[in-house]
Amino acid sequence: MSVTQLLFWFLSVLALAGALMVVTSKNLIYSVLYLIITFFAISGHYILLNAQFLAIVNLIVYAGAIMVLFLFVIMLMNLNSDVEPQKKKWLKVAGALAGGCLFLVMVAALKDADYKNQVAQTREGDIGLIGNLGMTLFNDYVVPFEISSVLFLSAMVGAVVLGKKE
Amino acid sequence: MNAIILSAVLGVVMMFSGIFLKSGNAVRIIAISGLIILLGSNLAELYGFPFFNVNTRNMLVFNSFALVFNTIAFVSTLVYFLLSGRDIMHVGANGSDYFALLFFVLCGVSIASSYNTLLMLFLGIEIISIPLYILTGSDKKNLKSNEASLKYFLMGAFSTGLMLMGIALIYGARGTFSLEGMSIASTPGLNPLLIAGLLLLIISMSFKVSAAPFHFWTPDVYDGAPTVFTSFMATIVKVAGFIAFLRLFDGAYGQMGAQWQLLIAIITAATLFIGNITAVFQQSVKRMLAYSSIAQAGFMFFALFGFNDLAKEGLLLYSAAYSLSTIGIFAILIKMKDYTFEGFNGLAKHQPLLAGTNAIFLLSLAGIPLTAGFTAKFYMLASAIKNGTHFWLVIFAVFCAAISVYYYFRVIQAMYFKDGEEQSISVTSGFKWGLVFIAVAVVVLGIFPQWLFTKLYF
Amino acid sequence: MIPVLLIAIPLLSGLALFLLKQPDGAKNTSLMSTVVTLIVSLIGLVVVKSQESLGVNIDWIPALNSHFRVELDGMGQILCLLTAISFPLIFVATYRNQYKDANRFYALMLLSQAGLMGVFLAKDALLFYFFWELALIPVYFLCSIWGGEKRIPVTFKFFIYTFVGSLLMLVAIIYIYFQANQSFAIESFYALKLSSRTETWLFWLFFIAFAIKMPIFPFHTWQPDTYEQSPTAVTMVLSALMVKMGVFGLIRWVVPVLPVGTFLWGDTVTTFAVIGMVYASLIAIQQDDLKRLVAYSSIAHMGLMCVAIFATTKSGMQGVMIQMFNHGINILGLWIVINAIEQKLNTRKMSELGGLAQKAPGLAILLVVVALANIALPLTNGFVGEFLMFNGMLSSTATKYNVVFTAVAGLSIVLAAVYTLKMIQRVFLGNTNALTAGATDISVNTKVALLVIVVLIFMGGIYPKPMLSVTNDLSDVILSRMNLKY
Amino acid sequence: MPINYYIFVAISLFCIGVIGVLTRRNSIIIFMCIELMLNAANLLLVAFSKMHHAAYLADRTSTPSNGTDGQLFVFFIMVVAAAEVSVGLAIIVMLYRNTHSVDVNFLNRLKN
Amino acid sequence: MNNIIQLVWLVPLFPLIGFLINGLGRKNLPKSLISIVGCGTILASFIVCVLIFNEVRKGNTQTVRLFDFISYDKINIPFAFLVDQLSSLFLLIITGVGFLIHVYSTAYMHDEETEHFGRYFAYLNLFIFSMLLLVLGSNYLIMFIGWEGVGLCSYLLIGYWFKNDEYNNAANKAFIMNRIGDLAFLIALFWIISKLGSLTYSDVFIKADTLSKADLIVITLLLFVGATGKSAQIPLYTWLPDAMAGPTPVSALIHAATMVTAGIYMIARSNILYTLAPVTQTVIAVIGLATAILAATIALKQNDIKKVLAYSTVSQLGYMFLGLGVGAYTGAVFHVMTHAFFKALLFLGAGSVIHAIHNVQDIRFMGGLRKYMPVTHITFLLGCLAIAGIPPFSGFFSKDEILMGAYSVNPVYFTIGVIGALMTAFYMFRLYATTFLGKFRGTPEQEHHLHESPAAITIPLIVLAVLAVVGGFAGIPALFMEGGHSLGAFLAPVFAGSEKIKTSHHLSHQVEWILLIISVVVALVGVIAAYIRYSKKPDLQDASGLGKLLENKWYVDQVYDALLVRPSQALGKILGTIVERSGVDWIVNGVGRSIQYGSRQVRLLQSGQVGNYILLMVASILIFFALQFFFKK
Repeated sequence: MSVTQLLFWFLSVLALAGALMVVTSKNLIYSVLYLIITFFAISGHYILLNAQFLAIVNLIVYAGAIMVLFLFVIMLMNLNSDVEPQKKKWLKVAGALAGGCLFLVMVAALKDADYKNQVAQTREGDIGLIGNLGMTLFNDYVVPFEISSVLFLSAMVGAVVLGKKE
Repeated sequence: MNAIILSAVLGVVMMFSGIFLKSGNAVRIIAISGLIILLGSNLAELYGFPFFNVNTRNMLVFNSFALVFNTIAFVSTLVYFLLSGRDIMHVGANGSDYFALLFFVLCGVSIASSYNTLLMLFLGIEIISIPLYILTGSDKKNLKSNEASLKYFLMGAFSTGLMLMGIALIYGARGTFSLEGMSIASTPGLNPLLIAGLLLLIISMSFKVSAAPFHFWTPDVYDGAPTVFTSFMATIVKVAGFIAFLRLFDGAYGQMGAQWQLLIAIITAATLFIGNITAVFQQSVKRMLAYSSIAQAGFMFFALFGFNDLAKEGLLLYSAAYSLSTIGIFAILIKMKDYTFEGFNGLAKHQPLLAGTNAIFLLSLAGIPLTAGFTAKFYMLASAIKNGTHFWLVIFAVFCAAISVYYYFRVIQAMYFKDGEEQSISVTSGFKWGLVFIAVAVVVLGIFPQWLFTKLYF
Repeated sequence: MIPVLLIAIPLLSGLALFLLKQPDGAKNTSLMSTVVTLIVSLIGLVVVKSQESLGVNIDWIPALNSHFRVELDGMGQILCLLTAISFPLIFVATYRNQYKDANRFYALMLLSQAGLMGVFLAKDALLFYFFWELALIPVYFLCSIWGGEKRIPVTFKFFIYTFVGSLLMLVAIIYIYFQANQSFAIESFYALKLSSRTETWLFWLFFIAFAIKMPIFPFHTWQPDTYEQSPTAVTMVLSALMVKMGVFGLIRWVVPVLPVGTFLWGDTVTTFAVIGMVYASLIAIQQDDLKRLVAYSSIAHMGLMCVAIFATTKSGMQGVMIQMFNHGINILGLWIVINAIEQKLNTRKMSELGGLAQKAPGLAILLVVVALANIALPLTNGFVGEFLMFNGMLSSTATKYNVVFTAVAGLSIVLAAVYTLKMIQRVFLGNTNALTAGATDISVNTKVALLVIVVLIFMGGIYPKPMLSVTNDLSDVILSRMNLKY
Repeated sequence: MPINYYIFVAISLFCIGVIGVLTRRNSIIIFMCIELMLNAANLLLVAFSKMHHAAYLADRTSTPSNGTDGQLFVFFIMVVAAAEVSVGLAIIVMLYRNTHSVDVNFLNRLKN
Repeated sequence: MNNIIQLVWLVPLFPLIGFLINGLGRKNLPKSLISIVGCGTILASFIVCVLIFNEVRKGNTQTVRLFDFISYDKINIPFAFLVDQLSSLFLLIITGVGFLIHVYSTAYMHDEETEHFGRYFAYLNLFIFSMLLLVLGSNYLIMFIGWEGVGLCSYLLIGYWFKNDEYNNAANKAFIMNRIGDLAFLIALFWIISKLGSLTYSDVFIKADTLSKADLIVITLLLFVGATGKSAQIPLYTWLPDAMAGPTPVSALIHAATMVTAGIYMIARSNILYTLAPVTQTVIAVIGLATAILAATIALKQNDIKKVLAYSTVSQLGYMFLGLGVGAYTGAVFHVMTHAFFKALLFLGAGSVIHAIHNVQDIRFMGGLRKYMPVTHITFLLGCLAIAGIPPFSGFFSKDEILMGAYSVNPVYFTIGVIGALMTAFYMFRLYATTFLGKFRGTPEQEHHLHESPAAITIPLIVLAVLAVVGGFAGIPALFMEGGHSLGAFLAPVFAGSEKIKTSHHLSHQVEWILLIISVVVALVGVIAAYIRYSKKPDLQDASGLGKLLENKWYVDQVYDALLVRPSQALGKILGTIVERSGVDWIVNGVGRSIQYGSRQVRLLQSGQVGNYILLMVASILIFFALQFFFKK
């Protein structure tokens, strides 16, 4: 087992375990923290795939900004861990069952994809480097890039509209 | 491109107008004039005068279909502004911001009508959705509005997740996001990645157009949102969703239509069934209209089911017919004190013009001949029949259309055949003229539907 | 040009009346308008002979290859004439009736006239469908606004019922449209050759629409309630004209378009129609409300027309065409009488009436004539139609059971006599009671309307030749399609 | 690494997210689970991007792009996610102000 | 006037004009004018008829075509009149007897209000018009027009006193029973059209032998059913006694002399068809005979003067059908003629009596009228003798001819016929004796008012009495005088076709003599028995046993009521309330209800909880995945 494989397995287990903990943990703060762990693991995957730019952005945007925002809101609301009322048992079971079935169905559907033998390049390939991505982004993808500004504008206006005290 | 850029710019303008202008009327007038400019520029592009020359790297394609649809959407919005502009200002303190958000939505609509890659589809849908989450919750003190907003947001985000998973799988199968690249003709053989991806994409798009069984958000959100914004959401936005859906089919599903036909047929039938049958029991006209919008979505789904030239023309006609009528009904509904059916009692006696135009709109939604609603439904049925498979669906749709008469006519019955107390409804003459204009448009499109398509074939 | 005028005059005057603020002049204006329409239709029937003036064909929706095509042919002539005659008669006979918002009332009446004219004139399937609905909507409003106590649910049922039917018809029309190379023209419909399976289900889609309209047992239950609840003027339109739309539709759009379906399912349909005739007649005997009685009698009569159509014989076909006119006239007469009674005495219950012949002998005599025409006594118009239809039934080669059908349908002739005589007896004969003792004879306008009807009854009964010659060619055309296939 | 592994991991993450959405009532946690679903898609996209890149390097005509677009798409997803989070949290905060609850089932006025 | 026959349209035209004048002017014209118009038009017709009859006697028969009535495809049914021996004979009877009865009516109906007086004459004229159409028509359709027309007039006249609901019921019954027959008649016409393509007599009769046996039997039987309705035969006879609700002259004209004989006319007219269908002939003979006997038995026990005459009419009509059934067409027509004379006479006499004692019709309250009403008494007696078949009165000749014919086919017919004749003589003289002999049994006040009727009543009585006495000499059998049967000779061309086909064996003179004597003796026995039994002491007590059965007309009305009327009414009620309301309509409304119910259930899916919504969505996704991946081949 090579280092790459080792890392892959480690990061995968870490991400999945973190994700599971997000779902199962009772405490809201713990959930956030587990989610951050998951994001770190995913960033690790990105690095493994030699997508450094995305790895960094993932850390900054997700683990940094977004999760901090979450924490911030949670703190602001001063939510206690045991405030959350539990769903009815059968609904939980049904939910888990449905999710599990979805997993099984998707795996069953995709298991005989003819890309079986394809390999995702790890530790090499320079497309994930910042220079490369930057060139493409500001050449070919400049229109979507600009348009995404509209998205931010509307999000900003929206946050103001909703947040402003009247 | 004119429409996308201008609407974004106008959104920004509206944002600032709220700072510099204190009078709500002035803001409204700016919004209306801005929209007229937007409409004009879009028409200019339709007639071959694009103002901006941007190389979109084939991510956006502005064909006449998209531009005609944009025109329909903008005209509908213009009518909407004219009729309900004041009411938009009355929702909360941030009148100008609402207008800004509406313009951003229009930007998203223009993207959704002309995208050529899944990336632009995704961006367009999100640009439409995010302002709508906010508009739904804009009546901040109203718990219903809050609830609607949260529900919309959570489910919308969930469906975004589905869509992204779908796009990722499609990308895995095809290595590109562009619609041409997805077309099955370029590489033979279907692989499960692609099918799973397309399936997830269909599901998330069905969610956006509130097709059953992914419609659950619709009644609650439409009911809870401030009525003016419900009007906008239920019409222009929903129709834009269908246009986007149709483009997706055009690019990605076209060559393998048969593969999806059964699925689409099931969704169509379910949508028609749920929408129509649940609307029957509603007590509130607003909620009834929410279900009716699901039912109408069922009919619009025929465009995807039929998927031929008739379907495309028909969808345009349907968008115009449905949007105009629904905007009209909502504009009148906003003026009512009581949203239940009883609230409409005796309206014909006290406000004959409102009742008359409302009746025309309802007849149009019910698909009675001489109104645009009929020609639209005609095109839909025709495209499905031309398609030639799953004939049961057509018969089923016909019965559902008959059910729809039940709840639409309940309003007409209340207005015309029942007596009610006089309500103090104050409407300006401009409002009345607006209604008359829509009514005339609905009738004219009902008799001469081809006027809408002349631009498609130039 | 004539057909366009026939549609445009009522349409435009109807719309104009809507815009009228005062309801004062509405009555006279609409009467004028219908008289002009009548004159135009008479000109079309008698004076104009050139085909150009009797037909108009212009593009309507080019994208769908649909044309605004209206033509006066034999059956169209007859039914347009009926429509043109009926409306002035209705307006004259109900001249004394007072309606709130009279201008709207008359406007809607005129719009329904325009719709009916269109139905009878259209030679383009899509246009036909348009007018089909256009005729329905005003009537729905008329019944629901000016109707009786239970008007809203009753007329709503009527509306939805007919709407379901017409949507099914629309599906069939669209299907045939694609089969006929994307053409709505009646000739391309007639030129079609379809498999018998296809024709079967198309036949039922069409037939249900028309059966609901006529109505044929067991699709008839909307009718008595609707007739009962509608204002009588509207009931007149409904029963004299609108039910004819169903018969008309069968003859024009089903029998020649789907000859194989017609042939295959003729027996089934006829069985239902024949059952319905006896069934409706038996129920009619038990009715106390005059409107319901006439409603059931109408069901029986329409059943006979349906049977005669599916006999697909020359005699039956011509009989139906003539009988459409005659039945319209006769039932109009019955309604005018009922309206006169209701206006005078405020009741339609036979049990509350009696002895009117002493107080209103004029009305009694006119009613007797109309009633006798309704039960097809010779020398009245009803006889000619029924004679031809029964003759067609018995000589039909389309069915093996022609004798059985004729015999059972014949029962309804006897039963018709039973309920008609019962009506005459309960209303006009016997002694007066407290209510009828104060009655007076009918007013001049009612008398004039009834006299016109009586004259038409005898004209049609004694000298039917003009009508027969008008319908001759068309029935040949329709039947020639039947012969093509088997 | 074989692409199957990535597909498996991404689907697992995705489904865990779905399960979270289905089993929890706290709107913030539901929202976080949705983020989990987005990240699953991101991971998959990056993996596919590298897969296509590998194929591109092996044979430049076999695939329409060199894989850059996949990674850029991830970038845009993050952009959208950030915007969505800001709006979403604003909604949740607004709700909390009015009801002092973040329970999705707390508000149940809109039904039937 | 080179050809009077071409003017035959005048014959029905006059009564029609009379109808229009009297009908429209009934409120404004004085009674005298109404009477003049009413009688005058008929007289005018009669005169034309006499002229035409003269022409026809010269052997001149013609078809007069007026206009096309119904023509479609290749079938043409013109409105045309056929003037031949048979129709001209009937024309004479109708207008002649009709005229007398009109005259009679002017006096009989004099107490009516002017308006109703006018109405009466209008109806009567309309009847004559219809009856003339019936006999004049050159095809079955015109005959049918008259056929239904006389039914209508009969209905109108039975219900003439429309304030009385019992009379109205009688009128309805008459019309509806006639309609049943008419329906059969009509179907027969359709059958003829579909087989022969024409309804014109000449065409039909020429092509008659091309018809198959079955077709012939069906057509003739259906026509005969039509005849049973109009001519009151089993099973459709019960309306006729009830029809006595009408004014007595009406009974005389319509329900004795003319309308009820339409069936005989029709069958005589279509004699070729019947001769070709011996099965039908047997049926007719049996039914005719049965009716004759049944009605005669009922007549034995009736106490209403008009009812007795009505049943006697039914019985006599039965004899006529017997004659038709055995092929004695001339005899049947002969009997029609004589019957028209004596039965009209009897009815008018009865009317005179009723008129005199102010609308009492029960013979138990009469008696001894001989003293008060000599003319009526004598004429009535002559009528009774005629109907009883006492030679040399007219009834003897005609009835005898029928019985001879019956014997020649089947002696059983004869035997039963003679028994019927016995009963006829008996009940007629029972009637005569109770009415005119003995003592008056009514109230003294009535007795005080008793008087002979005015001239307008007695003159028609006298004329008819003369005819009833001498009418029979038109058909003296060959037994008495070779070539004495001038009527037979006159009608011979009409029945020539049948005579050729018929294989009848002539009776020898001895047999004829014996039969003749038998029937005369039997009639005399009946007369004498009745005289002895009733001249002194009429039976006033209620009948019992068989008598009660007869008095109640064998309970036939009740049986019909229980078997047909009530079930159909009950069926109508069930259909109207149960099947219609809770059956068909319930299903229709049920669709609506189930949609509403579905709406109430389906909307519960919309639980308002995001978790449930997403769960449902995920479940749908699962289903779609399964559908797309695993359930497709």
